[in-house]
Amino acid sequence: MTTAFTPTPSGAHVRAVHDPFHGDLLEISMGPHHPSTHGVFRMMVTLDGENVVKLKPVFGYLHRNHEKLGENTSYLGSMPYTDRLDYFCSMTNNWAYALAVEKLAGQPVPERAEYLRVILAELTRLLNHTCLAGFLLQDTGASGTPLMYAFREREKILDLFEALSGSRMMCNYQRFGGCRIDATPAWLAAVRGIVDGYGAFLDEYEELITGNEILLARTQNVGVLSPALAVSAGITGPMLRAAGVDYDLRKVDGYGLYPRFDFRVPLGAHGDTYDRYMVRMLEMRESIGILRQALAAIPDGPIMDPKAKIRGFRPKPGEAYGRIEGPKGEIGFYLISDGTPNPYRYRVRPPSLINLTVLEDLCLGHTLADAVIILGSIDIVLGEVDR
Amino acid sequence: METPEQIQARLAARFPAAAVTLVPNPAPAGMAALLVDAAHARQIAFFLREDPELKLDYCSNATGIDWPEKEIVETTRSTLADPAGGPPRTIEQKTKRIQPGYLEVVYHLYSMARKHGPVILRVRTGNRTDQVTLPSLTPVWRSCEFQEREIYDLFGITFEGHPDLRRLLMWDEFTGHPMRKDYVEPDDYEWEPTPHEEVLEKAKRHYAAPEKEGTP
Amino acid sequence: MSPAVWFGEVGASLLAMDWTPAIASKLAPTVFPTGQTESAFAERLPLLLRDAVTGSLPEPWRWLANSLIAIVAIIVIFASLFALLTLAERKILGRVQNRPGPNRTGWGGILQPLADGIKMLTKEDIVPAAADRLLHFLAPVVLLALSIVTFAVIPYGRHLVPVELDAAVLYFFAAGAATELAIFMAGWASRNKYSLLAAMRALAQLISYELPLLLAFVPVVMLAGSLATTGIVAAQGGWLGGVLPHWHVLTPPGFAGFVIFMIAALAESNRSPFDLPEAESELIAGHLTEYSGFKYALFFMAEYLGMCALSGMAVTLFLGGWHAPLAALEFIPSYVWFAVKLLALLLGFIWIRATFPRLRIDQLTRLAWKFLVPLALINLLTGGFWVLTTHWTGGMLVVRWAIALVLVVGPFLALGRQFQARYAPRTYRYA
Amino acid sequence: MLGTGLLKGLAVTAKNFVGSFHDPKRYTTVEYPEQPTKLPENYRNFPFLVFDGEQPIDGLRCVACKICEAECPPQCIYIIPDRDEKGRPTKKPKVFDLDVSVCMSCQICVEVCPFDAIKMDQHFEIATADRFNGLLLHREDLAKSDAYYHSIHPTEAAQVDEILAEAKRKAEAKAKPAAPAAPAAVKPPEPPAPAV
Repeated sequence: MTTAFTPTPSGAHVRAVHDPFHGDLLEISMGPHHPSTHGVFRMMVTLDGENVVKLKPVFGYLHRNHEKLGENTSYLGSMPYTDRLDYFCSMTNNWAYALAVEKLAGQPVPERAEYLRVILAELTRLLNHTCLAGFLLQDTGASGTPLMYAFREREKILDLFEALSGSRMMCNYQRFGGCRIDATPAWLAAVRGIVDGYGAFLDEYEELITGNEILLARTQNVGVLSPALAVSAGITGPMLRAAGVDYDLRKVDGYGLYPRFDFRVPLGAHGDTYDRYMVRMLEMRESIGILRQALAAIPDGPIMDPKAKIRGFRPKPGEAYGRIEGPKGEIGFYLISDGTPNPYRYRVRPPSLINLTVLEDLCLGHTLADAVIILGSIDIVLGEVDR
Repeated sequence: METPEQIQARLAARFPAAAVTLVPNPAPAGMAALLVDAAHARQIAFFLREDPELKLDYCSNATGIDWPEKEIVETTRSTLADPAGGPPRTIEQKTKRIQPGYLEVVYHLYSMARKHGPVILRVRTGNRTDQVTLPSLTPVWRSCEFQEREIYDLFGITFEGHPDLRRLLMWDEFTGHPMRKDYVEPDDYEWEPTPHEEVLEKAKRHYAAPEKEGTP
Repeated sequence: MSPAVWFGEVGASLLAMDWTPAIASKLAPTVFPTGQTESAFAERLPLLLRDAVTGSLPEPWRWLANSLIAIVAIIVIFASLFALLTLAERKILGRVQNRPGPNRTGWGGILQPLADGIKMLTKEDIVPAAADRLLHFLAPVVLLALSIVTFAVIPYGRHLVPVELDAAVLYFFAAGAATELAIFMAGWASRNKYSLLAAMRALAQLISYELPLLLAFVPVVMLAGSLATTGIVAAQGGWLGGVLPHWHVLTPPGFAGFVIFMIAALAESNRSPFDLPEAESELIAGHLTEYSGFKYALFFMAEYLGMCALSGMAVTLFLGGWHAPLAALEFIPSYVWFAVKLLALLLGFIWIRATFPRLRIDQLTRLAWKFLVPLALINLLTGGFWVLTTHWTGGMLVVRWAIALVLVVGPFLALGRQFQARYAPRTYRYA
Repeated sequence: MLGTGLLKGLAVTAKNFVGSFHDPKRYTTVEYPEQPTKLPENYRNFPFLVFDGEQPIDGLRCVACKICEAECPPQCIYIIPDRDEKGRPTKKPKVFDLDVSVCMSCQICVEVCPFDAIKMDQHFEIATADRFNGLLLHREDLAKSDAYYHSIHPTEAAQVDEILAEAKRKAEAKAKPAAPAAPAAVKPPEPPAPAV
């Protein structure tokens, strides 16, 4: 028989709680209202001095049974709920869901809508990675400065989303077979302006922090994720690529129009926190390239398939699993239709939750302060983890 | 990548004792799933992971599905020749059949090494009440760890061999499995009645009624 | 060391000092040296004001009144500086982060410290049920008291030193080091696990950084030949050609000492990037987690006062104290120069806080023991060399500077290379 | 050399500090109540009901078909159709309540409405001290004129007008050969094409 992965290696590190020589272990509950757990996330941490010997995540403080809601809502009605999964990336959540439904119903999408989707997804990636860089630095203790710079840029992208879809974060923009509102030339020009200025922002940001010796010391060789564990644990997104595994759904699945664009996939070599941070920074630069190509090539045309139905949408019985490369990892939707207006089963594959599988493995042997930045580098949003 | 039929044939040859059937998927882009029996599920999973052709090293998605028992009304028509020599009569006979319910776990498997997929693996429980134990595939794919905990939590499927099978999203004292189709929401999720009027009213309705009827 | 024992020792040492003559002699109405510029009136103003108040008192009581006035003046001036500093810090942080900072209270936010103060005073004072009530109460009081006593020995201007001790520098660092013990008290007494971790971090930090802090100023003492702050300032008087002041920071060992001193001072005052006891993103607020209301305000005040005191000492030791940078600028009163230098250093503290992430506790101690302490020890050698070669002139002066610079920069580069071998920016490959 | 990264970072923050005084690109704060920003035309928050003419209630385009009530994902709309004294539906809502504390501004009601009767508002300063009744908007609160609609969504409103005019023309053309007095036979026009 082949080897099974050892489940959670915490047992090996834990010595007797009452050790006469070393003293007691300290068990602390980080969260659910700890400043750096990124929401209502809780970790039961056992510390030996400052070293983590055991760490058990506790979920569910934000649980609202999203999947049950999806089963009791029409296909269209679930779309605004997907915004609220990972509220940084509503556009990619929308796309993943729309993709799954389109797969289920065999619904084609017009070319302009596909272009718009790519543009919005890449803007979302910029938005998410920028915020993550800010949050990660905040977790390492920078007094808000990188975070504020990140939010300054994020605000510009959110304004774009607002101008297009009407809402900054809860965009609810994609539809089965296209998009809801067409982009005006003025909007596309605004996107071009933001994209052109983004490189300069990244340069400044990297100058501020990437070469900073304190950051190097804090993040390098901290939370090393081995490629084998990453693959087995289903880690996806930048975290997987930081571990050196080349798996980007934009290349592998080639969904949407991604095969048309020329971009590279940055890979880390160490799989530590610094790699996770840097891979995201490099991905942003690739995203800028994709955005430039998409903005140059976007054609005119309809944005909605004329046969697509808004009201009374009932796909034939069957099932489909649609997944895309979200900024946090592979976001997938698994839908089973029984021919009624509501899906029979509506499942979200949450990248944040599954990326947390290895949290304990990464944190063991590091200090409490490292646990905080490792959590920060995993990039979770509790709306998606708890659903 | 091999088609599900080819995989099924290979599995049947490799594990003669295992029951591997194909579950068709009528959706336009759908592909058939492999339904394997619980007893061999882990062996087959290991095989799929290690097989050099498939190398399905990545379990993207694991989820439960609840299929409650269904009453299926089948109509059979039989034509009877009239012994009196008249026109033959058609008799419609309706038979009610109870299709037993079961819980199902679906795994979407991909290969990161070979960049193909998916292969959809399904495992079913015996029923929805007492035979709800399935082998855990966490030893095969670590990504199932939280997902199987979630299934255990929301569907009530017990995974044998799971390293840390606790509720994931609901709190430990919670009873019931919310994602089951027949789950009835309690009046109030909090244990103590809150001062919120609506909740109190609901609670009153709920707790006073049995007394009136004299049932406990 | 338990707080009680420690108090005993410090108290004993303070009692053992011969106070009265020092104060009586040094604070008596002063005779100014002749040859003052025409601004002598402004220069003399603080002392004249003091004498106007205390002059009518009988001679035996005058020293007491003088000290009381000095105490009140220090508390008033530095408490208002604290208030302004909190506002300035928030404003500067805001501007660095491209936002306006507090601007709703008063004119452009000038009343924000007042509003904060009122809020702090009116908040409920919560003591955890399991806390040690006495220590929980004592910690902020002790911290603030210790922060204030350090101000006693700083020369704020010409003849403006509240207490002129012969071992003023030692007194300063003894009192300053004790503040960490107050933080330990706070963390221990709160009976909160986060606070306890903060307390442990505070102690680790104290032990690590006291050493480089003390070693850093030894070259200065060697150069000045005095442990008294007034003596050190006096040694920095004068200019080379009226332009180049004789400040210690402008000598190689003094510069190295200054940098080490400032790094250690950042750690001593628990400021970013060494704000580990208070690490917000890790320990919520560390030792402050269980404090609210007025006690919290006291902690806050003590932190800023500690920062001011350390900056004041840095000015005294390295930046020439109250001496003007150019001979031509001497007409500006000495205490103004001191204030300008002090504020510049405080701005540096804020600037650093606005930029850097935090270190980890093991890296913090490693930085102290493996980097700052060796550098400070080598700097002792440099200081010795510099003192021994004061008589070198002409071409030998170049040799003197070259050797000193090598002694300063060489070890820094060597140790830095060690760091860079471990941590360096990386290049990435693409799939 | 060790420390260059730190110095570079200090330079960047200094640049931003100075830049925030003169460079509007760096200083991005908008002080909201004093400096209102212009909302984009597509901005949406909560729905309102469009009425034609002068009478808010009589002129409502809403015919109480309850499609939006059914499609609303969080179920925040509650409609009772009005009936005349004989019990026939008058094609007007008697009750049209919208709970904005439940509404999630998804705009699905607007998309599914075949009559262009419900649209998204841009008025967002609706904080109230009464969290139950103050956030439950009734028919009277929701009714807003077509002119107001034109003022907040000019492009979209112009398109809607075209569609409505087209539908009216078709209906008239259809009604002429048939019985002239059959307004009930007006077929609902197709859902409007998504606005720009």
